[in-house]
Amino acid sequence: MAKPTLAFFDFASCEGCQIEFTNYGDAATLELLKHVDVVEFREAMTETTGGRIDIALVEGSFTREADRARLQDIRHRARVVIAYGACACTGGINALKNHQDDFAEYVYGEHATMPHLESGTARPISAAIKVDYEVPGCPISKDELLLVLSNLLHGTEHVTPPYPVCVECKRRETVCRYDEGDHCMGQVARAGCGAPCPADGIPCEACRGFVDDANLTALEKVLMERAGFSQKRAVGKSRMFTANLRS
Amino acid sequence: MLHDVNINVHHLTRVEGHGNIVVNVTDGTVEQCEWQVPEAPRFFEAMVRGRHYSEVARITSRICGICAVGHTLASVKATEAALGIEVTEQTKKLRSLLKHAENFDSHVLHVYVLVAPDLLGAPSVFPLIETHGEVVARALRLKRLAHEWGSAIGGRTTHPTTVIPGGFAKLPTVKELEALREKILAAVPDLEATLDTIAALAPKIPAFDRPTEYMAVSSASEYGLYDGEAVETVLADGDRARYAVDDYRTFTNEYMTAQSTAKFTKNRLDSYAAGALARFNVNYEMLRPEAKAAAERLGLEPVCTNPYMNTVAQVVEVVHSAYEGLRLLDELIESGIADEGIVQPTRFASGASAVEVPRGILFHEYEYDAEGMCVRANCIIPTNQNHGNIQRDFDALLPRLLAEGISEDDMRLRFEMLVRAYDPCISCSTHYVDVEFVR
Amino acid sequence: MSCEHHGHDNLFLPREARILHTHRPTASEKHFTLQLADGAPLEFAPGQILEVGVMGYGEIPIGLASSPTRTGTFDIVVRTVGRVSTAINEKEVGDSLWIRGPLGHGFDLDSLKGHDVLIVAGGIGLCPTRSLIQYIEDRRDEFGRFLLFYGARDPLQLLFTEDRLHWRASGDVEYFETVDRADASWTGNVGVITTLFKKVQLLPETRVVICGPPIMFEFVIKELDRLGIVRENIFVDLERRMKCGVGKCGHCQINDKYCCIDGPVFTFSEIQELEEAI
Amino acid sequence: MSAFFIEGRDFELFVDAVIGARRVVGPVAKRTKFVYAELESAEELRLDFDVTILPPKKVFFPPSQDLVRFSDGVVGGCIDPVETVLLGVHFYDVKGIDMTDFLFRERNEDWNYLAQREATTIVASSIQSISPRAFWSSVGAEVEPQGHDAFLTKVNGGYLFETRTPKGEALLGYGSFREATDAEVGAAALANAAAMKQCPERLDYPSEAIAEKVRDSFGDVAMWDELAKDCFSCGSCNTVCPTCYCFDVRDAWNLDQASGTRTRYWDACLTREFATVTMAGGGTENFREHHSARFRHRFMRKAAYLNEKLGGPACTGCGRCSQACTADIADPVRVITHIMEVSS
Ligand SMILES: Cc1cc2nc3c(=O)[nH]c(=O)nc-3n(C[C@H](O)[C@H](O)[C@H](O)COP(=O)(O)OP(=O)(O)OC[C@H]3O[C@@H](n4cnc5c(N)ncnc54)[C@H](O)[C@@H]3O)c2cc1C
Ligand code: SF4
Ligand code: SF4
Ligand code: SF4
Repeated sequence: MAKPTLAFFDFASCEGCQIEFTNYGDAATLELLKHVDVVEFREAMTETTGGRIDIALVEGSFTREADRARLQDIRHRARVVIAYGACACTGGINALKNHQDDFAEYVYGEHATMPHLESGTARPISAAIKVDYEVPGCPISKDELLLVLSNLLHGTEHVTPPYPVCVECKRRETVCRYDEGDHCMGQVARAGCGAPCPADGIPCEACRGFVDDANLTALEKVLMERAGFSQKRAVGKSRMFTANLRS
Repeated sequence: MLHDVNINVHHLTRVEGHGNIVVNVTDGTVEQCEWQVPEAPRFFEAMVRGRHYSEVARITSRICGICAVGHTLASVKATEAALGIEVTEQTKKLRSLLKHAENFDSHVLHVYVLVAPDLLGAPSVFPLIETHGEVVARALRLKRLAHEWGSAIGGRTTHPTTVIPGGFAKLPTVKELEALREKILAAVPDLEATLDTIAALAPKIPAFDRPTEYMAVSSASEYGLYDGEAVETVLADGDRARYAVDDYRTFTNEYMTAQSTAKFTKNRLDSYAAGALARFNVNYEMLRPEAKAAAERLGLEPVCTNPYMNTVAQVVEVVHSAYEGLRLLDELIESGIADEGIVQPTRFASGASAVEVPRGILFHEYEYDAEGMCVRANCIIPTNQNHGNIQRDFDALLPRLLAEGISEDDMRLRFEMLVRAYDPCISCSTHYVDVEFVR
Repeated sequence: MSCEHHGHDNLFLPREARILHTHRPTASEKHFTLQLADGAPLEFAPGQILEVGVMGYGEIPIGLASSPTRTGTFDIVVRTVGRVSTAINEKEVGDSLWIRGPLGHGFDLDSLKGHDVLIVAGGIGLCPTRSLIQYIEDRRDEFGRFLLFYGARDPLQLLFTEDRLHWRASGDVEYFETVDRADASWTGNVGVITTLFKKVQLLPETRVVICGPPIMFEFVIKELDRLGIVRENIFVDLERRMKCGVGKCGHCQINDKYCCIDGPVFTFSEIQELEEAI
Repeated sequence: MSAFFIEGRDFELFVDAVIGARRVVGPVAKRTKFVYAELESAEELRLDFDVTILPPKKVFFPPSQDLVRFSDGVVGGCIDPVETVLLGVHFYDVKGIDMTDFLFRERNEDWNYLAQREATTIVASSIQSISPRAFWSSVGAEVEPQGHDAFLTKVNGGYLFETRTPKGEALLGYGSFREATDAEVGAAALANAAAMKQCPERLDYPSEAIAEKVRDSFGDVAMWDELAKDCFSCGSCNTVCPTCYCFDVRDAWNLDQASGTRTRYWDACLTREFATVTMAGGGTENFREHHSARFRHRFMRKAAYLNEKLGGPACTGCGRCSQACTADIADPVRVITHIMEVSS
């Protein structure tokens, strides 16, 4: 059986998720390449195929109508479309500006209305095309991406843990941020990353989005009572990577 | 000589971010010769407003996944300047060590994965697995080392976790540093082999000189990457000028023209270059002896005015970062790692910083209100600074290529290689918009 | 393998079972006839379950769908719903499945023997009860009257076509079937399963087995109450999320009962007080 | 068995000698807290710990544990115990281990747990510092700690080392122990009794009364909704608990895409999907849909369901859950006291 073909595409993003793909190390990368054929990866290769691809990995947010056609072309050509990274899955950090109305003026001043600056709301890829799988995270967990690919190779689906980051944080016995006088959003953030941030001494910023039924009311209460936030900061806190998931 | 040229490279490959090359020559008359950037704008400076100072670097790191370490360091340094935070020597050393990891990482990726295929006549690194298996395996080994190095200090390399205003959220242990030191030492043969490979390929690097102004962070004590008291520039004739970081607006001179919407920069000439070659030209004296020897071997001397040689300067910096990394590790292992806590703000005001990222100088500046919330931000990224210089190179290159009488395909490759040599990082699109040049 | 077995049974070590025969009764179900790869017989009681898995995909609880009286092989019927069931249903004759079990408590045969037995099966609930149906057929004289009610959403969802033909013709079982929604071809009873109660007279001592979707229980129990059948004589077969099947993982807990080892067959009197049961 | 004494400075030598011979796991500092970790030298050992983030059950029942490995049609188990000395376990955690010993043994013996458990020598230790949320002096007070091989108590000038089993005695050979004097034994008893008096929180109700009242409160939905209002369903309370032992099982392939493992992971009944099943046709049914139903289930298990099996609440009073719950609603003292006082 021919190896499945893999292609990388990017939209408004920092391209860090692609970079994570280069961080597997020699042995794992060479092993992985025994199982897939990378056929398009603009950042790393000149070859392209205008034709069918098995797996399209799409990074970045959908921010401009102009990108719709390119996305539709990818959808058309690919058997499986994977949105990977926070930008692609939820709009990610790009969506911070969705709560502002003067972002263009602020950066470009009087030139803000030039047509090529057109950048509406930052939206997930799924706002433009049907997405088969999402690999959240900013950046993605490269281990999780491997699991997703491995499952795809076996014709099945990786199951993203439905529980919050605290579960993984506790499993690895991290000192809770709240116990060091800090704050954290791990209680409402979707797990699957392995909780690296609290383990490195910084709060979870929910870059993978919220769990279903996230108790944001309780989060605001805990941020105020235990982390000493003002109400304004407590309410704004969960709008960093998850701005699109908030009102 | 070709009379009609029609080059249209849409979304140039093997660069970070999206750029187009458009060259049109009709009947010997140049109608268009442009380097365009259609990257989607992302508005980071607007987005950090209203965020707490502890979150700002976490947001601006997302400007660029390739120089995420640099953005984080520049951001944290600017925030510390604004908040009156003086970090400890240990913090500075660890951050330098992290900065070297990024430089090493990015340059290895650029040289092996993005540039080498051009020199080996391959469209990408993937076919090289078959034809040059050992070179690819070596590249991946060095890449893994860089990743492990950066992760040991920064938590991870894409959007590092541990770097926060005032110090480190998590410190490496001496044991981890010792292990890292072993790994870097073990990579010395791979570094030697890298020099062999590049020395063999160097003759394929196109000859093309166009003197410009070279700008880099400068330090009295080292080859300034993370640390540096000032910014210095050097011209082809060796003439130098020195500036204070806080005055960055006066020597980057972001400007807009009637026909152009991109924020350009210029200083003493109508454009300047930043990046590995600029650093090499400005800070040559501060290089490690091993790196100087590598430069000599690869035929690189200051002041080098061939922009294609930026790749060679990157290789020299890889060697420098490896040995400088070892030196820093030795010092840190010797002194031990102390849990010094996080230095707290002493005021809430504004401050600026300059840090070298693989592609050039990065300037960040912030202002905070009394609650520590960001009220104003400005970031000037290196690719923006190089943008004008790339265009001036294009302008000078086209007539020479036309005179050489090479084919359109070769001509396209030369333009592509020129852009790639700058290793532009277009995804750092804080200010980026489509660009049209005025001639 | 590098790791030792330690000389004790590993509760999680599955046994290989070869697929001898497959059949697709509906678009989403697959009926497998299996045999242990080492040739050993599988000893079990009607109503017991297996953990059935495909390595790399996982393991799921599945009821045994044949009677232990039919030796040598055993049957399961798997409905495609998610990750593991899909992987199982892609397997063909000659492939292997990995099984653990039998697990759990089956039907209390002692309590059924010598009495009239009514089985009420809805949808895929027919599979675990098929084990009991076959058992009663094979030991027919140990039981009194034997009635079987079977309901499906629509005619396309009806399982075990051959079995049903046989039951209709058989003198051993009084068989009634119904569909919630008929199609053009359907000439039989239409309506929810409780409509079948009108067709028969039942003694209050009748033993009743109910197996089907939770929603069905409530209505069937109402009918049985009306007939004066005591809850000690009503047996239900419950389904829960299940990971280990041996009373450890906690997923199948219904208040303080473990569905896997205290069940999956319970008397209704046992669980009616458990608020999480139905 | 009998009581021995070892001088403070000899104690370190003893620990180092055991480390030289076996894997030794003990409490060490991690940032501002403590964790059990494999010791490289006696210096790391922190017997003055108050409580560890995770209980010592992780030695026998790790957060993730391979159960089965497969490769090309070959399937094998992974039970692979390592001779271990678990040094420095507070008595409440010994009680926790007693409970998991029982639970992994009852009805179906799970050797994935028991094998490592049997290969481990447990040295309990006196409580030198007390966690602010502890209530071990009162909860299930009638249940004695069992499963330890020796008990170490810090007394003036050194440690009293009371052996409880031959496994515990076997450690004597690694250090310069001498028989303890009556005065030393008495001093140790005093130190241990004093710690009991300093325990900050108390749950002073008889186990049976707790079991009954908590079970009766099942139907008080309004009360449970109120108690669980701020619950995140984050499972931290489960995950840090010495007596929680639920798990999930998942398969994964190795990089070669042919071999792989079936692995169990700690699971938490407080999390949303714990009791969810997929229905035919793709819908799902959650048997404990609302977070208050899951919150209630935890207390039912701790205070009623398992209570009846274990002879006391499935709670050691370690206070880990109280500490771990960011919403601070998980504290058994507060919840059970509330039920005892308020619910009718
Ligand atoms: C006692 C018992 C007997 C059963 N008998 C049969 C049978 O004879 N035939 C049949 O087709 N099905 C039967 N089921 C249901 C079958 O186990 C589920 O359809 C199956 O677990 C779904 O797994 P999946 O991986 O395909 O679905 P997914 O939706 O991918 O499930 C993911 C995981 O969720 C859990 N899960 C989801 N749904 C269920 C469920 N209904 N029951 C238990 N765990 C679940 C499992 O742990 C599963 O691995 C029985 C279930 C139980 C408890
Ligand atoms: S640090 Fe964050 S993720 Fe970890 S347990 Fe605490 S709140 Fe949860
Ligand atoms: S319920 Fe809480 S206090 Fe009790 S044993 Fe578990 S974690 Fe400790
Ligand atoms: S009770 Fe507390 S620790 Fe437990 S799941 Fe709810 S919020 Fe998390």
